Amino acid sequence: MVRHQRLVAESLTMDTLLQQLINGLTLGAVYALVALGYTMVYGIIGLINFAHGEVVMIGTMVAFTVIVFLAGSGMSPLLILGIGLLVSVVVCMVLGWALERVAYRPLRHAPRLTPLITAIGMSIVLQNVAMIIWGRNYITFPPMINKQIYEVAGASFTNVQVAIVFLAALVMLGLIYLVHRTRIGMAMRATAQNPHVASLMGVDINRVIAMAFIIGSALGAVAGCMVGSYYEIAHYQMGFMLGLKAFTAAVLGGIGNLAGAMAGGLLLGLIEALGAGYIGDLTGNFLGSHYQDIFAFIVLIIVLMFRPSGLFGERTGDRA
Amino acid sequence: GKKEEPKAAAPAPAPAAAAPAPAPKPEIVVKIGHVAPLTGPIAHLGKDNENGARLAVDDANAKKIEIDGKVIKFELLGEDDQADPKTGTVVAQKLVDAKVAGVVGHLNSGTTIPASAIYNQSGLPQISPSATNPKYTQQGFNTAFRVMANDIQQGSVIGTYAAKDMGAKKFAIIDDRTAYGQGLADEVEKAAKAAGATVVAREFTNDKATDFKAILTKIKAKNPDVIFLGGMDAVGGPMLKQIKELGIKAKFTTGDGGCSPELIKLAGAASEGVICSQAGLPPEKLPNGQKFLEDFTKKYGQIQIYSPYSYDAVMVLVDAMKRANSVDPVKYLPEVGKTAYDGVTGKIEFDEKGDIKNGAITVFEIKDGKLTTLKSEGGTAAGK
Amino acid sequence: MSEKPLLLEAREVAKHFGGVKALHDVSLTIRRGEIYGLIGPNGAGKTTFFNCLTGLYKNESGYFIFDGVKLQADAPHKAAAVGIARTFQNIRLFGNMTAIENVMVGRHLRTHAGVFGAISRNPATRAEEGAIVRRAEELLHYVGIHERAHDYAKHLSYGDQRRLEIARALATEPKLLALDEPAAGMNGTETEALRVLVEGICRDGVTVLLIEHDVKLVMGLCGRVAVLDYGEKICEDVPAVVQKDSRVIEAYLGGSVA
Amino acid sequence: MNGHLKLLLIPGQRPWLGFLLLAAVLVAVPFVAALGGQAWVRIANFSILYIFLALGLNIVVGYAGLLDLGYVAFYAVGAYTYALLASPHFGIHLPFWVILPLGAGLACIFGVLLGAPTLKLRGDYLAIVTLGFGEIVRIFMNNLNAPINVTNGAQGITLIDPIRLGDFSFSQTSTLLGVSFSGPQKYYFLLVALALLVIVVNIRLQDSRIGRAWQAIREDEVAAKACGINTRNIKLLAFAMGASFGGIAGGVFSAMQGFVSPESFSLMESITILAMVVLGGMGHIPGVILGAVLLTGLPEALRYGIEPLQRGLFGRMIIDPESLRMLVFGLALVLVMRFRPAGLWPSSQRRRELAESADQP
Amino acid sequence: MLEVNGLRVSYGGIQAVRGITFHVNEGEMVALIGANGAGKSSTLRALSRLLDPAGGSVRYRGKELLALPPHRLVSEGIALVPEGRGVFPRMSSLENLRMGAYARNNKKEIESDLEQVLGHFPRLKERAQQLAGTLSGGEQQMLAIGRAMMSKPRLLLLDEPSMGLAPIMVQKIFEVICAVASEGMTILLVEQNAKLALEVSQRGYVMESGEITLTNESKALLTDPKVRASYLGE
Ligand SMILES: Nc1ncnc2c1ncn2[C@@H]1O[C@H](COP(=O)(O)OP(=O)(O)OP(=O)(O)O)[C@@H](O)[C@H]1O
Ligand SMILES: Nc1ncnc2c1ncn2[C@@H]1O[C@H](COP(=O)(O)OP(=O)(O)OP(=O)(O)O)[C@@H](O)[C@H]1O
Ligand SMILES: CC(C)C[C@H](N)C(=O)O
Ligand SMILES: [Mg+2]
Ligand SMILES: [Mg+2]
Repeated sequence: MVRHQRLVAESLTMDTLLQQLINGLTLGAVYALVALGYTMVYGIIGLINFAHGEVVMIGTMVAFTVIVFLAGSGMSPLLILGIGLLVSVVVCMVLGWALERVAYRPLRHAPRLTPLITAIGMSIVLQNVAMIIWGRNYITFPPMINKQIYEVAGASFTNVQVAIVFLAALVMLGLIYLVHRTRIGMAMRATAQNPHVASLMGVDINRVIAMAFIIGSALGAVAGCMVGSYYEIAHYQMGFMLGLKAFTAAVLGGIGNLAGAMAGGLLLGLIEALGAGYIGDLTGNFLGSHYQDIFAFIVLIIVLMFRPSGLFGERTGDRA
Repeated sequence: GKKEEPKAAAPAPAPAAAAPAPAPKPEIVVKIGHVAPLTGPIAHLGKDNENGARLAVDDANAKKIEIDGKVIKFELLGEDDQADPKTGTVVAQKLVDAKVAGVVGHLNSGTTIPASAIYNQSGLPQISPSATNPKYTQQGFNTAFRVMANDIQQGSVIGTYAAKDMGAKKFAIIDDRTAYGQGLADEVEKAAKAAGATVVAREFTNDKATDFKAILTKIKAKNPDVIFLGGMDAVGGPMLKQIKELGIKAKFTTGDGGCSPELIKLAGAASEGVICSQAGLPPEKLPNGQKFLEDFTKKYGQIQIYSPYSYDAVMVLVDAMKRANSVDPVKYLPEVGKTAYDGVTGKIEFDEKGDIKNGAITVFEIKDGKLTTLKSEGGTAAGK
Repeated sequence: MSEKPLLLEAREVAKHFGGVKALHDVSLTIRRGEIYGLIGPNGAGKTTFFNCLTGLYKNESGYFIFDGVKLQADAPHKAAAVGIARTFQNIRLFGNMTAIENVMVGRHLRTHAGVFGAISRNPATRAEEGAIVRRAEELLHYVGIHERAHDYAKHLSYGDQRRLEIARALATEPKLLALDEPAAGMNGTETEALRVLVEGICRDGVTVLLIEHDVKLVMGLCGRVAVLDYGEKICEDVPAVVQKDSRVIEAYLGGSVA
Repeated sequence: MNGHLKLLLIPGQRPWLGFLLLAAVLVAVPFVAALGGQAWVRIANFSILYIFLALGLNIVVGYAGLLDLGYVAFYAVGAYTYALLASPHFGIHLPFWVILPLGAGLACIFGVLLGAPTLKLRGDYLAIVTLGFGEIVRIFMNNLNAPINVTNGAQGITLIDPIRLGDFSFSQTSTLLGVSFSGPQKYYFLLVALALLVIVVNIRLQDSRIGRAWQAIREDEVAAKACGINTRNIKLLAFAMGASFGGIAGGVFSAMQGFVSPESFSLMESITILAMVVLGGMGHIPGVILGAVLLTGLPEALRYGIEPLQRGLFGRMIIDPESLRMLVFGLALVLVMRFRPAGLWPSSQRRRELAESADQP
Repeated sequence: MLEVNGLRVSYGGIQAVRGITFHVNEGEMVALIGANGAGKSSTLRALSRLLDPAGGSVRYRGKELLALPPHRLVSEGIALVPEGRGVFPRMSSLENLRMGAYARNNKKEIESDLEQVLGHFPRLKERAQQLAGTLSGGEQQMLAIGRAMMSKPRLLLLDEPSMGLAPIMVQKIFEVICAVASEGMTILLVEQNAKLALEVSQRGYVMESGEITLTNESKALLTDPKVRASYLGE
């Protein structure tokens, strides 16, 4: 009993809490970046693009390949990273465009679940293509960046983490600007709500939908590069879990809502970190970190019970 | 005609094998089945196993082994069970249908166990190179064997090593909630406690995770002397890096799943000083070990983890056939139980359940990016 | 007229959407057997009143007394159960079901077969199913679209869809039938046919609450009319009086009465 | 074709001949399959098990229109119920005719429990929550080995009793009337019987008051409510019905495999079952059956076919057969949906809906 | 300005429009009336490329319209107020109006047009920030008309603009329609309120079961006994 209390006290110290918050924030930012891509596509055609996780994976793989290729070239590491990111963004944009063109566009008028199955099919295809190209083994990121470790109040974090959080915020703000303040953004929203009427207004809906896929995939590539440089590991199946988490995050925030995706991602990251970090002690080790994924889902369920369309849920605009 | 009547009818449906004396055929084909996941998250391990078995088959063929007066050409029938228990039984049946003489596999306990019932019914010897769940050999099947130490055997060695030899008093134990990680970690916990150490943290992750900072932070607060991971190298690699980033000082230990060159590749510099265990003896101590290493690397690249064991598993089957002077499962199965074979992983003998007898466990330390032998426990003759 | 017993009494019903006062303490009474009109400019709160009455929205204050009992209309199916049926301003049929199936769904409330009945197809279930079909056919006849019984609802023309909605509503055996702009999108001739139908429904003992912008129809059909404007009842009387009310003319009718 | 199957399966209709034919085919399958090896009998068995599961899910997704990505949870509940009550794990060995209904009942309760908080959710929100429930159940199965060992965690439960009637055990080969039946062949007949049951239930539910209510909810929930349908109860009913089928399927799976572990109940399994429903033709029983058979059979057929195919095309193996196998599988999903968006064998109604929505504003 | 020749529309197997031919002259207001299901909306949908007609040709200012992708129509000066309004439900009223001007570039002009439209419909000004999906039926109708006007069309296709509007609003809307018509906008008007439609238009066509059965000056149609019996409810 006494020992138990002492253990609780140990894990409740400020620096541990701070560390867990940092952990959660970074993880959350990663989820958020992937979730933004999900939401982008969902927002416009209401499709849960299950293949988005695979786009992220391809993004990571391409970046790794380019970076490994250039690693010996004597260029400055930052330049190499930049090129890696760029190539991966371009490849993913093309991939996103192709996905939309080949797999989803023909299904615009199909029953709701049809594109969902296509998405699952595409996800299997992409995984196996990646397996054929990059092999079954785990791939490591060449140590390009000098990981700087900073210590603040007993908690530590790296420059990569800072970059991830910063980038996620930047990307989200950029997207919100794009969607809510620009002409193409307005066209996207209009297309999402009523594509036929949108085309009456002069919106080329094919172009707009393709754009959403391309932007979403570019985001996927950025996310992939971030994930890659943070964890320094890649595998052809990495996209699935990541995609699932991001999808959860997107729904938590209110799928289709950009700020929601961001909030959902961060929240999910924090829940996981704090859940894994504290639930064990709080429940006298009755529940432990093995229930980490459950916390996320339970929070999700509770949130949705009270806000059926997520935290930032799209205002519905439905009425009888 | 009716098909399969296991056991009783076994002599008849092994035509490839039987076809007694008269025809002085120079060569007959004997199929050996191999099953592992070749797709899915641990496909890299599956392929590794298959490559090990393939190398063994090639080596055996090169020796032009003669059994019952005929030159035997071995053929490997590789199947993919996707690490899915259901698929595992289907491919097991497929191998039975194909009249293989024996099976090496499966890789995971989750598929090995349900499949073992099918092999058992057909009287086919099955040797798993990597399934370590103790239950596999506890089902009472006379057909089930493994050339790898089970979780209990290995867990107690590495746990005791950490507590005694490394002098760790406070343990943090993490497992990946797979059958393997969970089983091994539980055994380590037992061994550590038995050796008088305390477990200050018991944390969990999953085999697809890449972010361990939350549990590591928690562990850091408990200030353990050693962290044990029951899990695979793909989990261990990133985990080690994160341990470093968080400034945790504890020593890192793990079992065979993480005791691989792959871990060194994935963790880079962070893998320095890791202590880990493998079943069997270190290759350099074994006459054939080094050669296997070279041959394998030349042909298939780096070893992942279990290919030496699948190599041995094939060789054990071949050896039993030789001794029985028959490729008929009914005839040579009893000989498998009596195996005493010097493999690339050490001396292989089976106990009455089919587990490796007094299987050696070797403890390694990663030094200068290489697995360096610290100590071997158990193991008979060949090693010591 | 006033001897007829009360069927519905709305007391100070209020409903807000953010800053918008869609209904502001609206009270009105409807008597058994009458056709009661509810009119008012666009956005006055008429549909909102329907939605509160039928439990689709929850009113913030006020309440309804229906047939002597206070409505616990927190769920639409309960409102339907006590005998309030409605149609929708934007037609809401089950588009991919046939006309007769739509009406059969309306019978759900008054029938009972459950899972075990469905699976076992026992005589009671079969009898009930037969009765459902027969009643649905009758109702399609009644509203005059029986030839289209086996067409998908979404293939019916606008006017027929409106009729089908009425038939579906009648299938729930309502005491009060609430119609939200049934004549919208109908031309003069079709509206006339609708008038005959609604009169018939009323004659057969169902009280009707009617929202309509076709003034001629409202004035011709309704015994009494209430006028809403900006969520408030500004007038309630017989049509002849309402038509002359200056506030009504200003807010709703405008210069020329159609 | 569609009509045919219906005629065949609805008792009270005339064509006995067709009935007999179908029966003959059904009886012949395990023996014909056995010619290709017992593995094919096992594949046939899994196909039927998936028909069972897919038809159960069809009630939820196809009839009531509720997108459920966690269906595997009920399958798991059934499987574990059987495993725990008929294995050395607790040393309990109840007979199957006690456990299967128990498993169905338990799964049914789970269905209601899981369904209840999700009722207000629309479409994809429902999907993610059910997905979450599926994962929660799996995670619990995976972790309930401590503090009290209930499920034996990831190690799973071994030595589960086969289905046994007296001393007639389903797991062994035995000879009946001069014909020898292998274990899988016996399970085949059991599964067929169960599948026929679920087919009849499906058909009868579809054409009933309840079935209409489900369809109404699917079409327009608000209007359905206004028609007096208690949408909450009706939805829960769909969950409960679907779940109990999942529960039975789980029990049979347990018995057939003799081993269960949580990895059999992953999210991918739910997705596969959903894919069967959609790919076959949602809401249409023959379509769903076709979908289940195809998606179980295709990967296995590819296992046999991909290598010869590749050799035939290129003269040698260019790509690992197993990478290609899954690749082809994924492509097949995409292509089927591309060219048959309403599924391979949709009901005539759905095909029509689709044809129209294509040119509708 | 608009010449329609042998236009056909079918849904699945059902023929909704069976080869109709008509025209609209520059600056003219033409009414298209007919019973429910006659095919009026289908005609407008085909003209505005919301659906692909099964056959026929549509020439607009000398160009073949059917060859253009739908989103180019608006820059050609064609706007539609669709049946059922088709507002963007999750955009505010204001955003809906701005969407109307999507294809235009001159910001200043757009702003002044916006003021003008809001001036016509003060109700929309009150509801400017409300999501269009939650507007009342009549409010949505005003929004749809306002939105079409925001594109500054040369040819305005109106599908039952009076549906669901209070009498006072019907008056108002027809005043607006007449006003823009007098400024030179060409209008094709589909209306159930046949009397009103014929009163404000110059010419009219009567549609029955997918075919045009009658055409004349509107005034003449108003007095046509057949029209009176079938469409005016007399
Ligand atoms: N869900 C909602 N959210 C926000 N505002 C709403 C909502 N529903 C209705 N309103 C507002 O409430 C007011 C009343 O709407 P209601 O639909 O009741 O009008 P109505 O009298 O039926 O008008 P109409 O004749 O045009 O159909 C309108 O201004 C409308 O914008
Ligand atoms: N999406 C559709 N699918 C199938 N049939 C349709 C569809 N839309 C319209 N129809 C059919 O086409 C015919 C013409 O319909 P349309 O909507 O053009 O008539 P309308 O003249 O506009 O009638 P209303 O005055 O009721 O609006 C009708 O018979 C209708 O049932
Ligand atoms: C590859 C490993 C995870 C296999 C493990 N040893 C098992 O028993 O399942
Ligand atoms: Mg209204
Ligand atoms: Mg119309």
